[in-house]
Amino acid sequence: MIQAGSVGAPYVPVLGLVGTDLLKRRDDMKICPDPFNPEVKTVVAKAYRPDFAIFHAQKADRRGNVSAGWTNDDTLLAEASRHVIVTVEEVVDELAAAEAKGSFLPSILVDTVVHAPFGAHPAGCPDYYPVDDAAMKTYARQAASDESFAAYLEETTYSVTSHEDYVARFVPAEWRGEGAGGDERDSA
Amino acid sequence: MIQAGSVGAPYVPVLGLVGTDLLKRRDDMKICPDPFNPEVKTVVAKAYRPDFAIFHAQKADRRGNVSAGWTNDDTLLAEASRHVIVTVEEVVDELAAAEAKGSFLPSILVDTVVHAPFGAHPAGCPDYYPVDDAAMKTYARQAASDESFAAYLEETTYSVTSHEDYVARFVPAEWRGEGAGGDERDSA
Amino acid sequence: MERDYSNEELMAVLISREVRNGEIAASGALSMIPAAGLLLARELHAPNVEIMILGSPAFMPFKTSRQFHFLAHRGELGLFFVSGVQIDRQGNYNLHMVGEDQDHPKVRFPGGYGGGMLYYAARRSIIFRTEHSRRAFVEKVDFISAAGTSPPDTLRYGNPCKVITPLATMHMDLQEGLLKLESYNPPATVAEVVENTGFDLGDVSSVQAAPAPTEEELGLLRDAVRRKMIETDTYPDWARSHLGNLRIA
Amino acid sequence: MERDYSNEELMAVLISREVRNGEIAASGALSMIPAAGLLLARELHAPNVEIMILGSPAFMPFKTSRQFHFLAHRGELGLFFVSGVQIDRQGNYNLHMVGEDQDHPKVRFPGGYGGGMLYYAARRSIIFRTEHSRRAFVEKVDFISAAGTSPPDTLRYGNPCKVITPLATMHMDLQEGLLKLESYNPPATVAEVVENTGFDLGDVSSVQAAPAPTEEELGLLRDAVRRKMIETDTYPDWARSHLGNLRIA
Repeated sequence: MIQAGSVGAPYVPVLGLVGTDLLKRRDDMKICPDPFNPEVKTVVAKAYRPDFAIFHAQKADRRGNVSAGWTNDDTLLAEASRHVIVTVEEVVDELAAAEAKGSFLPSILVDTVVHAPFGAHPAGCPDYYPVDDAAMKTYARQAASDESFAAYLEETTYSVTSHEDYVARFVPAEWRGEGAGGDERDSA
Repeated sequence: MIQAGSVGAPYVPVLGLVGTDLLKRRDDMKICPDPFNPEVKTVVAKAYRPDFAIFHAQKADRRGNVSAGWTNDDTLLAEASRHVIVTVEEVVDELAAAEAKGSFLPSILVDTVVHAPFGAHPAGCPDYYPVDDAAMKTYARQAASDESFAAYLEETTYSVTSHEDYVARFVPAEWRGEGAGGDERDSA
Repeated sequence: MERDYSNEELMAVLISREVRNGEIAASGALSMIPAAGLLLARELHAPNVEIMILGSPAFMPFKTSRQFHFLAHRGELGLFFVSGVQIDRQGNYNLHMVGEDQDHPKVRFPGGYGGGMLYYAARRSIIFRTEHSRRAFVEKVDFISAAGTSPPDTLRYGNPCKVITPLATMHMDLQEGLLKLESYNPPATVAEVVENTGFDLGDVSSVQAAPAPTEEELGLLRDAVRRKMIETDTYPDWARSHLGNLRIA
Repeated sequence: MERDYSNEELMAVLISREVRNGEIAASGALSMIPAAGLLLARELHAPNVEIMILGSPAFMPFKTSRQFHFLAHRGELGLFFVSGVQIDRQGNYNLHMVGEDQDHPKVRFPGGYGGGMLYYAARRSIIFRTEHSRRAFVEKVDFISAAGTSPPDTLRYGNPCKVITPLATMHMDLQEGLLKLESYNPPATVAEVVENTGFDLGDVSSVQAAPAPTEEELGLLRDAVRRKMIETDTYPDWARSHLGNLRIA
């Protein structure tokens, strides 16, 4: 469980799951008595600590601090994961905790920042661009069968030669300003 | 343990405490095997859920939202406690999460707000007034023996007839502006 | 007898009547009808209900979803709303997969742990479903995503209390751990409800019709609630298309 | 032989030599000497040490102390510093109370769980103490606030590795679970260290003097580090009064 991983607990007791088919299929969750109150039982969930977390955010600075947009819980994921790679719309010189518009990920939690404008496409990136509804519909249509999904992957992923190539081919032309096309890597 | 209480876990495994005299004196902490890995043991700490938390903060609005200053962990305490009473320097009409300068306590976590300027005295309240060093020295000196501490309590607490009386008698005159003397109660 | 309100309006009204003043009540993802029901309750008998509508920042006091998650996990959430692809007689719901073989399901659904936790954490959960059919209400769900009741030694703060559909309301009998018919919504009949439910609804001989939505309820839903949802960007398109369109001019 | 540096300067230099490039290293409340040592290490051999100085916002990447707490709890903290009213041969420290009867202590101290957790969570802990006496270094602490070692079946990420005082450096022998003399700081002698330590320091026959602070170390400590501490409001008064005042003009 990612929350246990984020706080460094080897496992945590959680409500729910008792009596579900989900629990039967998970070996990282089991029913366990409360050590202080053995007649009460809960599920305990094993900590989950991913080797890598990769996610897209709005902004990073050259020291590796990241502003990850309003109200999201990427912080939890970044805390739990041993290594964190963040793709961002924009790299600025300095980003202070106070000025970060959303959740602030200090560089101590970040391993690598990749400047990848439109990196969330076809999903949206708040304050930068909306969801690309047309591209999402294409995805949903082609994901319906293994054959059409293979074709989708070939077109949008395997045949793509670079991030610039992806942006040029798939991001709506009217969205692309002078911000597109950069591809810098900075180590935090 | 307050952290367990804040997340609603009946108990949490924690590092440390094994082999200490502290552990011998606590019945809310015990050594317990990891259910997924029984050959590894940690202390598990029972959740602590205070009936009441009472603390002082900078600002509240009329709906009961509270801005509790930079970098503090009162949120944890407010989450864990069944009822939360906050004394504040200032009551404003509206306080949005985005404009709250420090940790923002939404009114859903707050039961009662008491307008009590200088409520932190003789401690300080960042952005309002510093620690009152002279008063702190008096406290430290009088706390040294039961007799002198009883006299201290009599003077600063039992003999005080109202918050205004306390402010008038103990808060340095040069700190008191037109902000002092209010005493409103608002239910969140 | 024709209804002059939509299924969605009816369900929002029925839901609003379940809300208690002063409790913390939350609706989850894609829960337009419960959101409308909560806002209606606040206009009527529950002015001090604390409303949280997940996905609508105007009705979300917390900055992060984990703060909401933990509030529920502490047992402070009074009322939550769930739906399900399948619901069975024991109040189990299924949001994972349909098909007889769990290893080779016919259809997969997103599932999700969060809603499952809330089913055990909220003091009361209301199941809502716009489709009242033998496909939705089954004797036994193909996959238990969350269980209606738990053994007495399980830490659990609450259970499902009601099921609300366009045809009827069921209530959970916690003694027996079974859903039972509580009322029906004319012009639907008890026979029609029984016919469209895939499990035994208990003794239905004395079940009464639910009071129809009142003019006050419908008026507030179609004016104050509709406007509030649009103003606060809370499912505004749904509010425009589902609330007030059957109003008699 | 006179020292032309203070005890605090000496200890900051000795501490700086223990810091590893690239690790996350933190100093706690009222830990001026470790803070200076960390900043000195960064000027010298550890340019990429991640420094956290609790209480100094300039050196605290997190908004809340619980984020720091959890980082340590996850086992990501490489180095931490603790002190103690008493330290014993097994690396136990006491921050709670002094006196033979725990129920009626002669003196109480603040204690605290946080530092105790960190003693088990940090990969390495350094004990620092400006007073090297039989009162501070005792055979057995009156109260174990945190234990130097734990049974092998205990989840623990690290242990104390060194004790640094104005007289000497001890290291923790994890095989035996005992502190042993590693080096002494002239003009102090081994005999003097033994005389002022309340427990057996092991075989001291081949113990060497620690290399004295170099001109480079002292120069950086007194200039760059001192200035940095003042500029960043990191124990500025301490830096003014303790760093560079013995400088030969």
